[in-house]
Amino acid sequence: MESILAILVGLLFAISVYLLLSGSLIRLILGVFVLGNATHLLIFVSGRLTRESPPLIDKGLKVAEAGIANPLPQALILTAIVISFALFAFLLVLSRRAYRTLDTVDTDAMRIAEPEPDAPPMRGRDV
Amino acid sequence: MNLLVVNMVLALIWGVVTNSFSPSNLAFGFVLSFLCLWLVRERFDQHDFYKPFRILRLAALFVYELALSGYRVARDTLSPRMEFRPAIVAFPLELESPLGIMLLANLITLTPGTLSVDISTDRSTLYIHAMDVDDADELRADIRNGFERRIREALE
Amino acid sequence: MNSLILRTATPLLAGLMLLFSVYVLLRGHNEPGGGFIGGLIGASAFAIYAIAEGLAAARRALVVQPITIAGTGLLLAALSGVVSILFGDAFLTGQWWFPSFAPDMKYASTVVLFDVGVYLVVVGAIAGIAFALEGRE
Amino acid sequence: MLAATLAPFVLGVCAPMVRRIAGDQVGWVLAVLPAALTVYFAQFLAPVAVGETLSFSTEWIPALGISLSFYVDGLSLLFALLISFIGTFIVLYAGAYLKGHADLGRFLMFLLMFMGSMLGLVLSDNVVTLFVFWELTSITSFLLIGFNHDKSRSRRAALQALVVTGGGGLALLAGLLLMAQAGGAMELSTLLADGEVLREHPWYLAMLILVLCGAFTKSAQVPFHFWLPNAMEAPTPVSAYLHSATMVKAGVYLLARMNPGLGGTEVWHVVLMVFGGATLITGAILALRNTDLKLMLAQTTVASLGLLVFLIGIGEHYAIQAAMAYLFAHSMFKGALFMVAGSVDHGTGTRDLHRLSGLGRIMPFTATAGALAALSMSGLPPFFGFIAKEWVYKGTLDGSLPLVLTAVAITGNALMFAVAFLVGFKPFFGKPSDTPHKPHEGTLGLWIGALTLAVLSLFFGLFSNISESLFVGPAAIAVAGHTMAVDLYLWGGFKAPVVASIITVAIGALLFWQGRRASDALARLIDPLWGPDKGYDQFIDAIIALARGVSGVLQTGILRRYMLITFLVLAAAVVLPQLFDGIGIAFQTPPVDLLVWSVALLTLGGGLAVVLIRSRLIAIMSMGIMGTGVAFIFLLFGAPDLAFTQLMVETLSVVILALVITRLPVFGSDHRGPLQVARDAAIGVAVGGALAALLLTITGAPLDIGLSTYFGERSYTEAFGRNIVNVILVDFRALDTLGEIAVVTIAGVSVLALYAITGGDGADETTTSDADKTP
Amino acid sequence: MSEMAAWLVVWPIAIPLIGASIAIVLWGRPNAQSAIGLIAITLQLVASLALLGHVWTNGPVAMSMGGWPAPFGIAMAADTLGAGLTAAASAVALAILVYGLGATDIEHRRAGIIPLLLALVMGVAGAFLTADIFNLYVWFEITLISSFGLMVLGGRREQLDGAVKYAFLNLLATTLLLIAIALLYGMTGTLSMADLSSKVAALPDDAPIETIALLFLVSLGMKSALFPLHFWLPAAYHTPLPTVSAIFAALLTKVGVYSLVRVFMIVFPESGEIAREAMAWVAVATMIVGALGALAETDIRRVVSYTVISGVGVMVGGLAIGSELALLGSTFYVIHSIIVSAALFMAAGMVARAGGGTRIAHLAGLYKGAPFLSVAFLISGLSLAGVPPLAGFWPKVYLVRAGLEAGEYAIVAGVLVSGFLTLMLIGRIFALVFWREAADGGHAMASSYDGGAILKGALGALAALTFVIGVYAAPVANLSARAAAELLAPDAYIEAVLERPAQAAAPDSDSMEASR
Amino acid sequence: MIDLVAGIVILIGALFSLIAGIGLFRLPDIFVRMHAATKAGTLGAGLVLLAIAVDSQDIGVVTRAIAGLVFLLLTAPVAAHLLGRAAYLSQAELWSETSIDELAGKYDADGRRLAGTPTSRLQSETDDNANLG
Amino acid sequence: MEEFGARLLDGSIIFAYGAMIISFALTVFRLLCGPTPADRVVALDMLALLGIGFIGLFSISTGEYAFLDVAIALALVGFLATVAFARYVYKRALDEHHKHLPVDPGDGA
Ligand code: NA
Ligand code: NA
Repeated sequence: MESILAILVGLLFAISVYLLLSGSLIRLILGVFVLGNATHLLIFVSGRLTRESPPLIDKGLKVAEAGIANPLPQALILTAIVISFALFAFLLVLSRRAYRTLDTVDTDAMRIAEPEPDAPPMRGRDV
Repeated sequence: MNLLVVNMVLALIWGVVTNSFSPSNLAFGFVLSFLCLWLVRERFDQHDFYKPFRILRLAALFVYELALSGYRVARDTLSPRMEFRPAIVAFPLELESPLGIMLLANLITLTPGTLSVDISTDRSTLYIHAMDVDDADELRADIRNGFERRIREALE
Repeated sequence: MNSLILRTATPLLAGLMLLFSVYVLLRGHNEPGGGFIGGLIGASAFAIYAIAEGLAAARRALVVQPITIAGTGLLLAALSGVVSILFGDAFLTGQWWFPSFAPDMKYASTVVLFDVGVYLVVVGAIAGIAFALEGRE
Repeated sequence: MLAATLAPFVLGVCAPMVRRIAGDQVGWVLAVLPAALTVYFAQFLAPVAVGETLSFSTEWIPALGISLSFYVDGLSLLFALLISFIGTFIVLYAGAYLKGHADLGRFLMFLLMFMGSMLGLVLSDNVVTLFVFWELTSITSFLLIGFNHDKSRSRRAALQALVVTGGGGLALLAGLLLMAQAGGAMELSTLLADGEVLREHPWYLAMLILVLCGAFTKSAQVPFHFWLPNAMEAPTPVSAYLHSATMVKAGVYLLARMNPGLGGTEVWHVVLMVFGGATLITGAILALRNTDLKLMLAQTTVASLGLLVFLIGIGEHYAIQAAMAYLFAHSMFKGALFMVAGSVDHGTGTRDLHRLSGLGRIMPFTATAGALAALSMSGLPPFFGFIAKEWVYKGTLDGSLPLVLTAVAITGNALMFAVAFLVGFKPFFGKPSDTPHKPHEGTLGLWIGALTLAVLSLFFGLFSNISESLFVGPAAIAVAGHTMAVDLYLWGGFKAPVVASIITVAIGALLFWQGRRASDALARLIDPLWGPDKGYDQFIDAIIALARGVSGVLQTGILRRYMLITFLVLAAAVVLPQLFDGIGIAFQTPPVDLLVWSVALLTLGGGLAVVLIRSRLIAIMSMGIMGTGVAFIFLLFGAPDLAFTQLMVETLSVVILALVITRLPVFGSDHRGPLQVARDAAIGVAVGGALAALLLTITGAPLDIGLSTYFGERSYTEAFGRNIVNVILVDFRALDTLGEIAVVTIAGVSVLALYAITGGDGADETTTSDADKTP
Repeated sequence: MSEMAAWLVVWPIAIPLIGASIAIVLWGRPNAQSAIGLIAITLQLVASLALLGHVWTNGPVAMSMGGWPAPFGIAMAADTLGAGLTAAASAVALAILVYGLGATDIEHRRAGIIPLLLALVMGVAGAFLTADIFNLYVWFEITLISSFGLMVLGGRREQLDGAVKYAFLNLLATTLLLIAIALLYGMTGTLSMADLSSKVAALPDDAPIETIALLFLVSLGMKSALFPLHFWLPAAYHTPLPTVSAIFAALLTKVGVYSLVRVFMIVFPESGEIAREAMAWVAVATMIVGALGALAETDIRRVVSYTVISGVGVMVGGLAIGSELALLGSTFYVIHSIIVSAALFMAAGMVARAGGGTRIAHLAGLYKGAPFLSVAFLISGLSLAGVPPLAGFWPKVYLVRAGLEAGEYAIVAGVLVSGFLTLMLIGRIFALVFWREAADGGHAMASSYDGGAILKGALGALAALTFVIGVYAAPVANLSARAAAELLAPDAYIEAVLERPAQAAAPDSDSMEASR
Repeated sequence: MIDLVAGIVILIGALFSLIAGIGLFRLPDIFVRMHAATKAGTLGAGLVLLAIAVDSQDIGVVTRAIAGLVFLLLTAPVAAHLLGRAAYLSQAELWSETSIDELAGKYDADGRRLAGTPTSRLQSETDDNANLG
Repeated sequence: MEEFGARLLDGSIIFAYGAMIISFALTVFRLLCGPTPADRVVALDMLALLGIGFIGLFSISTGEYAFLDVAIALALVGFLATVAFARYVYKRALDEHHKHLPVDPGDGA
């Protein structure tokens, strides 16, 4: 089972890399989303897979049965999902704000903070 | 008054959902529902008190119509030649309360071959898309005598 | 949105969603759920409410600013962790009470408070973000 | 000893305050300290003269083995006395020279700090401490040269000095630390006591080169000689003190100090003689070429420094004595001459040799000082300069190539002879000339120092046994590293050195007579040539061009490039080790499980659609589908909490995205050409493939689930929860969750912050809302 | 089991957390928030100094969160390095907060700068004090999200532009960190750094572990702004408010460097050969590229940004050498750099204000107009260049010595050359911006602005600290020496974290019960 | 017995889901397709929930399943209405067989206000929604 | 009877899975082909419904009713998403109505 998902994880990473390499703000956002999902799946697979037995302690039992799904990666992923979501939401708002302020979604055209050097450098003797 | 009943009903639902009818749990459910209702308090002020019995009757009608709807949609969808004639029909509303109108529109949507598209801004007309219409007035009459009447009864 | 149907259905739906969210929060310790999921459902309720009734109504419904709710939640969670110093335990050690007067309540604990804090944070922050997005053109 | 070193710093910090209190008499007040220091150091003369050495040590940074240890032997004592004694007069001189200047207090502060640094440098025993003071001299000198900071030339000169000496300093640091490493000690006294260890160490050459870099830059040896004349932009007290008497001799001091450790090898001899000789000739020629008094003096200083290095390079008995004698003589006559030049400048408003003459009557004290000092410099008896020159010739004649060495020395000395007369005599004799100011003699402070030093030049020449036993002798012994007989005298019979002296005087007199013509001829010859001063500018420009080139390539301002490089690095990081170390994937053919396959395909399909489809609505929806697919995977593999959360989060993300995207203009145009598409896809596949392979390898081995077992055992019994995942979140690993909700809250705050102030420049902190931007 | 002393590990994060939450609850009341901020940071400073004192006398101290012992629960732990850096960060944060209160108008404070600053400081302290690798990721994210908020505060065009680049690249970096952590968990089944230490040591040093070590290098290297992953820093650091730039420069990259040290000294002390080899070269390149970048820049705030990068190279260079002397140098450099980077950005902010802009070509005359600022800038700048007797000199001496000792000549050369370039840079800036008169092409000073008492106080405190640490270096040197020794022999740290080192796998529940 | 009932319910639900899919695929215009999705789709999902309620025999599960069902029935028509209106406003083409369109021309120029039919009450009476949304 | 019931249940679950997968494919076709944005939103809504059914089936077939809550959550958020997208389409329609601005060419047909 791990093999299918490992390949899926790889493909999702490939997709996200491809999206992140585009110069468009919206595609970057999509890339971040895919990257997050790929990462969460990667954590999931790293914790090994168990079909269909959630890590719940059944009523009447005091300790968990053997063979349940590994709960620790699940908890880690939950934390990670929440964090990614918060950051994703911020990125979205930031992107929208950046668009409204900079009037472009093309990151190649975002050259306010790092403009093309306009003046020649101050030379050695010009101090 | 009105809100209180809703609140108590919600508290009961809480009891059902959490599977415990002990006083403390119900009290907690009451407080909880109160808080939830309080958050959405604005919209409740206009509501009319409605009677549980009539609601049940309305529900029965709805289930019946729903079953029928399934059959008709299945028939129309699967028939090899599409031999139905859709239409958008205006239905002049007699109901006045928003809740009533909403219920009517939703029931119409959920039942066979009809779908509420929009309500006029003055709440006088409901526009319905129907899947197979021979006579628009017949459709209007059906609704008037079916759902609309039952809803009026339930909400009076 | 200017839709009578949506606006009439929304209080009911939002109320239901809020109730469900608290339910999910409270039973999270034993079944799938918990503060975070509950919080997301709660936030969804406010999102629906805001879409249907408009931002102003949604803000009125919350009474305080969403970010204040989130701050309160965070404070609650932090304090529920610090409380254990009074009992000589480490930070974030759960403190449990088993009240005899309400046996079906089973227990009250700082762990539950912590989860409530999580819930409030998620509701407040997500609602805050959604409102900010809705509010600014 | 520590107090003596630190006192100038402390007083220096107070100088501006003293200035405010004492007004223009500040020089007299502050000069008390160097005078007291002179007395203090003088008390060591007697013990040192009989061969004692003294050590003083205070702990500084014990953890690093660094102490403030000081070492007094003939060499350091000679320097310390010169520094404090000449310093006394320089402080007086500065007080008079800059009388009424707004920043006199600040100037004296730097000057005193420099004095402290210089004292620390020559007295330090610990290599690191030595370096600390070494660098301090560079910094204080930077501040002093740039004192007239409103002039571009001053700023350039200051920066140039800083770059050259600072750069050399860093090399010195490496050299010193190499020595410490090789010799296993941080104290120079220990390191130099057993020089064999250093000389035979494999790092010898490296440490030698590094130390020489430090010394040569500081002492303005060819090819680093250019900064010193430029430093004459500084007020004259600085030139007199730093750039003749003291700081520039730091390099010479260093070489002399290192002689017992690093000296004596073939490389040492050759390098020092070649560079020293070249510097001597170059400096002397350049001195004659110039007509500005200060510049001429500066160039002769370069020449003298060359001569000193040259002598240390010869390193024989007389050469070392000559070096110390010449150093002693030079400090006196050059200090005096600089002060004279400054006084002339101060009194007339010009330093141009051709515009100065006949000042002798108007400025009698200055003229006397100038004449005496010039006589010493030109090496005429009975001045101490004569003895020094005689010993120079003794040294060169003693060396391995006596004729060549002597010829070099004669050339240099003859040139300096001419310059000495030009500077010390020409302005004061002949007809009074027309100068910008009406000439007048300066106040006491302006001539007392020069006159004292000039008189001392004569005094030490006449009483050569005093200089021999108290100053030159102990210093020479310290440099040689072993005892030797030192016997200085004015007249030792008509021998080879005297002949050399006569030749020197003859050539020198000729050059003086033809001074103007010689100068013009040299100007025609030299000026068009490329020189290291131009080289310095080219060097700076080249570094800046390189810097801009590197930054231009790397910091393009284009996020896409940044991402590209980042992912290339990532690809290399995940692909290469697996490629070289081999991958240990245990690829098991997955069982045919329709549900898993279809859900995986759903996820992949959603992901691919995000990339491939150009409609933004569908792209967002596909994103949602992919997220749902992931949720289903969680569901299939027993993670309802995750599925639950994933669904909620993914939907809310999609909803928020839909809210946002309505307001974005068009779906981002992906203007990648086919080649870029192929490249980016290849990078993506490389990263994804490598991570997949890694994941397969890792999951091929069993996992230790001890942690989860522990949680399963305690979740209900100790934490009272049946949902283990939730118990981990709120109890076992509650701190993660606490952090997580902090992230969520702060995300909310950040969004508010993003909207709180919308682009106004009304902020208090105007940052880059630049007035500059309007052309 | 949790004496009050162990709480000292918690307070440096709990105090700013509570402070931040209260400040958020008090949303829209900037003056109350400011008071909370001052109180919280002051208390945090007190707590972290107490922690440092405790660690100094008693050795590493740890507390298991929730009473669940590591490796099962999360332990917060402090050794000399962690406690020392926390104290340094806290002290500088206090100075920056004071500066910020003096420099920032009410609108910016209303926009939430106080809770964001508190959160940032909390994230940094958490990263310094956690002993759990996943928890480290969480602290990184707190730091990141609060830095996002701070970055955009003010909403000017270049801020948003810089923030876009900063945000995407840094998000990528933390995600890569998460990936590395997940894979490491997949191999070892544990998250506690103390436990990972032995688990990783037991694994063969083959492709997977090498790759994971490299992934850590890439992700943390990105956070630290190591070449060639440093782009985000010059793209963004010059855009926010000077207060914000100052705290970024003081703390953000240091967290990355600290984590590199932690990960490579505790988790991969013996493995990750390729990563270590790469680290040395990367460090050298970073030093040089940073220094060159600074020389190429024409905007004073960007110049200062680049100097942060070259400093990162120096610190990582020490880690790459890995000897006690080198780690000593790195630790000393981190502390120095926390102070000096903050001071330089503060000074740059005041320069921009006084000179009416940030373009070096147009700035002039500040030596006369703002002498205090000039001195503070010069001291900070020279310390950065490693000029004695300022704080930046000592780490340089020790890194050079360590490099010579270890035969890492490239690193030695890098340290020296970058020092030379920095010296040249500072000299040039001083000559152009401060010395030069308006007549020589610069603009006249915009006003007689000298910063006012609060700003001067904050900047002066840091500049003075730089000087004091330089002259009276023994305390910081001793601290760094101890930190380095502990890094090379982390047994005490590991034992403190694991509480009972021998019993890793499932102790019987009775004894567990008793221990809670 | 319970299994039997649950099985039948699932079977019917599955059929509806299939019908909804087919309908969505082949029906001619957006409104007609919505008939299929809203009714058949909701029924399909709802019946599965009902089957859970039947099958689980656990009061907690039953109530939750019913709650889910109720929620579906509440939301589906609202969603359909919003979509239908949006589709109409965005000038989705009606199938050529559509006989009557009494909605034509009833929206005002900016699409925000919808007039009633002439037979209905006067617009001004309860026109309180105009400024909202 | 019991046995028949159990077999029927198993059979109908398998049938239901198949039906849902077919329906899923048909829905995806509609999602991709539109033609109107509203069509896509309808398809998405349908997908959510299918998801609910799917989770329900999964819940029954595994006997693990913990998954039921996920189905309810999907109902909640599916509605939310549909409302949001409907709004999206609605707003764009309104924009077109009174601005007659060119639309994003990526959408629509
Ligand atoms: Na930084
Ligand atoms: Na540096």
